[in-house]
Amino acid sequence: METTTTIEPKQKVYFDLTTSPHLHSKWTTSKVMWFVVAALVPSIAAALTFFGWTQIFIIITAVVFAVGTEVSIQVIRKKQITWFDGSAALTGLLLALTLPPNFSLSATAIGSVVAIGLGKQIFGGLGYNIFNPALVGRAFLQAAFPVQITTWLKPNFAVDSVTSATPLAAFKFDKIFTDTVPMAIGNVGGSLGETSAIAVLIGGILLIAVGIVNWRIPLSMILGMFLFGGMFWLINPQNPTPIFHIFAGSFLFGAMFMATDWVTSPITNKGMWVFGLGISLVLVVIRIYGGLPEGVMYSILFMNGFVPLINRYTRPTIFGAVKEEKKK
Amino acid sequence: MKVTHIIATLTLIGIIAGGSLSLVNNWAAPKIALNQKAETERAIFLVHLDGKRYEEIKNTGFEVYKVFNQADSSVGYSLVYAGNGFQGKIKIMIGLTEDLNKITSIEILEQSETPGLGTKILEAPYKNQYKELTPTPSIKLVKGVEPSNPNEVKAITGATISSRSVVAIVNEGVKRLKELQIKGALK
Amino acid sequence: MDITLIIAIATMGGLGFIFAGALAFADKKLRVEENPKIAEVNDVLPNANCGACGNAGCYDFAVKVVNGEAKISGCPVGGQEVVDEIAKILGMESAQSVKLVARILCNGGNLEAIKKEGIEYLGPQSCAVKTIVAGGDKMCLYGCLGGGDCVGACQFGAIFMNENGLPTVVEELCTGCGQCVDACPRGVIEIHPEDRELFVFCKNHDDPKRSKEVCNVACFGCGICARKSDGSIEMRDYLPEIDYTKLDLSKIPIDKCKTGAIRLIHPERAAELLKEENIEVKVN
Amino acid sequence: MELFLIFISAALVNNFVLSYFLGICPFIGVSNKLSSAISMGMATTFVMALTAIVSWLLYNLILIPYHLDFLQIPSFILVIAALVQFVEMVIKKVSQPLYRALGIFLPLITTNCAILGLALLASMRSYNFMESVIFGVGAGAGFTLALIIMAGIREELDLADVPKPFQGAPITLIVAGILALAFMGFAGMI
Amino acid sequence: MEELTEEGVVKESKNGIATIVISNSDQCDECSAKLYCKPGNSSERSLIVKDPFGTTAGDRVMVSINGSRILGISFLIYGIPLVFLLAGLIIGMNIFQSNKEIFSTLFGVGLVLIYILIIRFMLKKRENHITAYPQIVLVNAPKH
Amino acid sequence: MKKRVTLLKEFTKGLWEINPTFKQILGMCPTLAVTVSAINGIAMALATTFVLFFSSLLISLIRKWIPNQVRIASYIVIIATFVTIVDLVMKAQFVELSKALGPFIPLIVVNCIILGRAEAFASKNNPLRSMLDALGNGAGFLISLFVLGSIREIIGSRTILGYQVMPNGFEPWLIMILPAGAFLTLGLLMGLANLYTERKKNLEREALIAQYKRVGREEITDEVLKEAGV
Amino acid sequence: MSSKTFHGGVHPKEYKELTENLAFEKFPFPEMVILPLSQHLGKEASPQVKKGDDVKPGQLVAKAEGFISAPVHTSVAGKVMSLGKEQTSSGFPKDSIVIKTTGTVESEKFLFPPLNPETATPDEIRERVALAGIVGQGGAAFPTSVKLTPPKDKVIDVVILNGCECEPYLTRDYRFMIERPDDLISGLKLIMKALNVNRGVIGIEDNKPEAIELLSSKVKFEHGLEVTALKTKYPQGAEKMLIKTVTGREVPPGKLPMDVGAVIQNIGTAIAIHDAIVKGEVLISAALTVSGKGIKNPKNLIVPVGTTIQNVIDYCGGVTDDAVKIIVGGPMMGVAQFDLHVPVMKATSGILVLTKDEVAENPETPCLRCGQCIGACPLNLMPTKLARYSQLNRFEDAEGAGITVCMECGTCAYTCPANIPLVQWIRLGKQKVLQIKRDRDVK
Repeated sequence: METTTTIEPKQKVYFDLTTSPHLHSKWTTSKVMWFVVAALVPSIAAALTFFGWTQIFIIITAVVFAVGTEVSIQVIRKKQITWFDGSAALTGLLLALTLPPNFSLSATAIGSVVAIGLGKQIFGGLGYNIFNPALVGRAFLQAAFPVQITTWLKPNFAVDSVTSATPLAAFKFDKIFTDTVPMAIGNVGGSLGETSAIAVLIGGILLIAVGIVNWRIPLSMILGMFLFGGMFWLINPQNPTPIFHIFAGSFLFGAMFMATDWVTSPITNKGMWVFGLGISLVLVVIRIYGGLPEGVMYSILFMNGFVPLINRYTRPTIFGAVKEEKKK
Repeated sequence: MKVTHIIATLTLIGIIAGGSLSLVNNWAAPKIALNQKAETERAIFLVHLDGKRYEEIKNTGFEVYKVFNQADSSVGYSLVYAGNGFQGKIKIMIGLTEDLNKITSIEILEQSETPGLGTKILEAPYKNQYKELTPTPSIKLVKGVEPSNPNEVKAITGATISSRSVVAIVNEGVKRLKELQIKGALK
Repeated sequence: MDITLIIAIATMGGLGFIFAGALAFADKKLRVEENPKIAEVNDVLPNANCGACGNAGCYDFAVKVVNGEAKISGCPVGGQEVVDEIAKILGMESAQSVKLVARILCNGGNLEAIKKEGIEYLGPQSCAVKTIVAGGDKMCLYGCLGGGDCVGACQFGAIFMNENGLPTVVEELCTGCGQCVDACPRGVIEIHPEDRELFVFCKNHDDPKRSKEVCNVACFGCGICARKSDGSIEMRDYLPEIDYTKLDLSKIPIDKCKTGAIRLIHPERAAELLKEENIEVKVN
Repeated sequence: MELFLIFISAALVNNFVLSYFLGICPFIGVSNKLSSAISMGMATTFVMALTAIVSWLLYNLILIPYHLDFLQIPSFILVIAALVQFVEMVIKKVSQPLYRALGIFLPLITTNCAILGLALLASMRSYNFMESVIFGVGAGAGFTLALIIMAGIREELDLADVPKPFQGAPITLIVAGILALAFMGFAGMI
Repeated sequence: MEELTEEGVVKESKNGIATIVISNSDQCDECSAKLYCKPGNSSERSLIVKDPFGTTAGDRVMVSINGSRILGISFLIYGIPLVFLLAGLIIGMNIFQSNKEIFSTLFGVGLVLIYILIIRFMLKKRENHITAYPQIVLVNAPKH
Repeated sequence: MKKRVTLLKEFTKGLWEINPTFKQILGMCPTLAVTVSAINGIAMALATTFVLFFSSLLISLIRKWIPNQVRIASYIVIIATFVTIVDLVMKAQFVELSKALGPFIPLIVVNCIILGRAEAFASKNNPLRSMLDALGNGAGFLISLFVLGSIREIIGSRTILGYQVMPNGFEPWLIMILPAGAFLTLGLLMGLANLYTERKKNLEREALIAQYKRVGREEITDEVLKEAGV
Repeated sequence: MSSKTFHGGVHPKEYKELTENLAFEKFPFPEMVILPLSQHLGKEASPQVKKGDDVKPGQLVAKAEGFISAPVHTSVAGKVMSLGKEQTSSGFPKDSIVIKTTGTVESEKFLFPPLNPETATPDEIRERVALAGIVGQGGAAFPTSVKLTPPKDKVIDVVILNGCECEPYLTRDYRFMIERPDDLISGLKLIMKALNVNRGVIGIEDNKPEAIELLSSKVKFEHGLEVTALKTKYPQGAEKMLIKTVTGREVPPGKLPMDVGAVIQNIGTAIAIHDAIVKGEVLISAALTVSGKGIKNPKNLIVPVGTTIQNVIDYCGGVTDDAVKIIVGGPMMGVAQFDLHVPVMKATSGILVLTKDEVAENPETPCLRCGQCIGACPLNLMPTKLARYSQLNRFEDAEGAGITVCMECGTCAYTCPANIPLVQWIRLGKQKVLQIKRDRDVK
């Protein structure tokens, strides 16, 4: 534009009209989502290493159907199509990583459709769902195909003593404890993503470091596990140790990727503590007294139901409001 | 006036209801009783295929029937025993031989297990394992491998708890019956 | 057998007796007199609790109607049918219910109203929000912003945005409840009885110079309509104001308005109306 | 221990609302106010405990001895209605304002299928006296729990962009379905 | 705790205390049973409320009740009696030998009644400055 | 809104317009509980219809004699009586069915449909209309229970009315016969029903709008062309 | 040097390097000025001139109306062209006086007789501040004389000079602190005298070490004066935040700083007070930062009030081709302009021309309930809830959630990864809630 020095009333302007603030932070929804997807890469790699590269088909199926469902519902509802923001792909990916290896592809597809359809879109789409969509899909599959989903595969580098049963199932039904080291590395039976605790931790710590995941939820879950798991262990040493609880099953995966889902976790800092501790308590009770060996999914879903209440009652006090009340 | 009207109306309705129900019941009660008896009988003879007649043994604390065959000689006992399953009570009719050392068969009377999963305890592959099973010292549940001993039962995949509950109930029932036998209450 | 019958009768009768006694006792203590007609009227009402009548709900309206505090034609949603029913219950002459309709009193759509030049508004497309960002993207500070808040507010789906970016009321669906009036931050929507035909389709109180600058179809405040109207139209702040009680359609030279800011809403209907009265009228 | 199991079973494992479908109507209609949910839950629990007591007495001391078990349904429902009426009267006697503030929940309870369901289930399962009382309290606790969760969720749903045809009862049912899935984790605890 | 609101019409108002007929309660919005849900078989639902405005009969008002008050009252009326009842039953079942059920029921109910009497006595004393009254917060409540 | 309607309408309105399940949202408990299979749904609906029909008829007959105060109490007793009759008859004649429906037959008493229709309709209308209304509502209930039951049975256990309809390769979704499945299916069905109603309403609305657009469009262009020159 | 802070807040990129080392330049006289009658909060001033009148710089053209108001003086010598509505940088037209410049000789400037700062009484100071038309330079433009006249029942014990300048880009206050430290301290002392307060604090963010050092050395021997280093964080310069960090007191919702015994003044205000008392000048020029990557030559300028921003931008070399946004004020709370023919006003602190990569407008997506805005809100509100409530027209709920407490600092919208225009919605909700409240009070 040529600059002029004369005053020209009603000079043509071509600028954006918005309200303050005029600056924005660098994060956007889609950046966040794709970043989480990236943080899952170690877990995917671990899954493919321990259960064979063919497991990639489960992941692909889940992601494709999740994105497909999202797009078709948005087309039907005549809403803006937002598959590229990565949230549907992330849901599909998370769902796939909670499934057992060699899970049937058709059932995976059903799970993806349910996760996006019933878990997310029916509440109005991204941001409005009450329950973690991937877990809704997983819980649906667990209820629909209970046998398939508890059929595990022996990991690739299994020594003879390792069975295909997950450490938790081995404990639940046969009272066999698995050592921590194989659980941490991932050389045990289990769902695709949960198998390697180290891979999960790498991704999780990355997310915490960049500030996508609020550290309070994983930390409170782990502390809660020490507290409640330890309590039950002290009462009866037959029960597993807190360490076993943390490394077995999908506890870490849930703590890093499932419970911390922005939409379905509390928005207040105090609430996050309540949420994390609640998950651990419910989880310990289910693992010890329940009929199922694993309960991370159920405990997170259960606490998801409480999130609105937690949010409501852990509302931060408005600046200066306390003092006013004290004065009265 | 108003008060009596109110009271009279409801009382009258109550009386009519009571009366008419009583009449319907007069018609239905025998049939219901018959149905129930047939039901019990069916279950008793299901676990003792050669049974023809049964006697209830009273004062045992649970239902025990002594079963007789065509020749009117005792073929064993049928007992009903209940316990906790995966989601609720499981009630089982257990058939035992006279010496209480062999199970003839079992029949699940009531259950509220997970449909399609826990309910496999109702199906032949699981149930038939109990035929000719030796409950001494007690029945054992095995997983993943075929049973090799006469007192072993294979668990249902994905429904370990339900399978285990049935085993526990049968074991407990047999144990109680044995105690009774020792006390001589079965005579 | 007979014993069971007698006991059964006695039990049920006894239970009934005790319970009825308790109820009767409670009734005596708790008695609240209520005009049975209220319940009847309430049944007739649409029970949408929309508040269009200006009462807290249908029951509230029923109470008021029975007590004579509200007109029996007060429910605009129910229409004539409901009015007749209420009249029957209350034993009154049925009144003519006049349907109320929302009127959008601005002509400045995308084609006519002048936009602020060269800018791009990037915020949410809602009139209410637009008003707080530099007063919206149109130059006129009084007219319709075209954000469609009224469309969203109408629970009967009676408003839609036409291609010119102006809301249009589907009269068949409109109940005159006034939700859109509340939603419009510019106040260009008004509720009028259906039979009013002449409206001023402009809200711009600016002086003539500025009015011309901001909109092609604004009322410039020339006052021709007021001068020719024998007092039923008066100018106030550069805008004509219509006194509907004095208005005589046959005497208004509507075609004199340069911008069409004051005009008939249904030219054909008005013409027909006047034809019945044997008056010739020129409709633009 | 048996009593405790009955309580857990009724409250969590076989939650009255989520797996027996009893008390669905108030569940669907519940407001988003936590305090009214708790209030209603407490009232229901109290009435449930009373119902469990009275229906047990009626069933085991009158109906069974006199072979009147066919009168179970009408007599139970009459007793429940009378009980609710009685509670209402007592509250009114205690304090008129309290009655006015809380009375609105009681008539609902009369026709709440959870109460009658409770009485019938308790007699069907031939619980003994204490067992049926605990069963009643557990059922009430489960009902309250479901109500509380739903009250919280409903507020969130009000802010959500739920597709219009699914607003109201349908989305509530779907949430209930997902909650039922979540409660399946407690299965096997009894 | 949150505030619960009800809308209604003033029936009568005296000395700062008014009786309100509830016309629209946000608690019953979605309930299918509201058709026949009226306390005490009357055909309207009414509340006694504090009236700092001095309203007159016929005014449309919005009434607000503090949620924690409601909770407190429910606890007073349902929660504590429930505990008493259960305690009575458990004690009864252990001390009585024959006809345990009837006697312990009577014992439990008796405990509750005693409690109720005490409550009543205490409330009577404070009837006039009882804090549990809902309060009118808005006259001519805006329509929804 | 109370209107004088034809007798036929009195019956047919219950099928869809005021369908107890989808429109009035009444009687959720049995709807969800018994629809594990289509046959159960049908049996439940028939039993309910029986009770609904007779209690409506009876209540309508004696509606003038019942004082207001004991209205609901009387209705409940009457309904309970009919339910007991159904229960007894079922236990005596249809043992299997009575076992399957279990505790849900007695719960018909507190099914809001019956009390709801009694209070909303039978207590205000003559016996003939009440009977038709009851039958209509019963039929509507039947339809919804059958639909729900069929869907759950087909997907949940591959069969309908006991006959296998899905191929063996189809792995049945166990969730459909669990409580969660009941909630989800009914929620979705109800949503779809609303969707249908809304579609219909929207089509009508769009037709109206189209009409307006035609008229409106001409009005605008004419004026704009003329006034643009001013 | 430990820096104090408060809960929440964000730290946007500062961009201050563009102008921080540029000394103030004086803007030559424009050809015409537009003087809105309402350049302050409160009642519009009433015009004292008519069309065609000749005026000289500093002459009163509109006098204050009522208590909360401020007079307007012309900044140039010239002829009154018109009185009428003119567009202003707030986005709405306001009644204004337009003056065509005829002479630029500064010696003709109208001046009050200078007062001795040592002997001036508090009343004299207040009166002079009122007559000089001084308004708060922080943005809200609250008439300073009102702030210096607290109600009798309020005990004020501290005056805080706001040297935070927490908005990115702006360097005006920084330049004042570097260039005129003595005048600034003199102004602060005058304020303390007017309020009869013994403690004066200058709060400066720790990203301006030179200013902290310079002022610290100046106040070292002054009794009751101190300089406090504050953590660099937006919105450190908001009144409530500043009081909290400096004194630890929290201003309750709906209350003013003076309720907790503090008065906050801007750096620019202190300088203006000094000028008014010591030199007898009236407030007719605005110091501002012209910055942003979209302007060719960023500058710190002293501009006659009423100059159009078009003139200012042209003086700075005009805008670059990739400029997309012109803002009057700071980037966090300023107003985007659609018309450059708007005047610089008394409280204008900056004109920013931003390019595409600076503003980074991203498409809006639904709220993810991540809680970032809640963590960042310095007032502990829940911005996402407030915005949603006002989106759904649930203003009663919004009121309950404390919407009226919000000061629209923009922290929430800055941090929102979903790019929801939270401030816009909250502002709407606030307006509606206040309106509802007013209606209610009327009844």
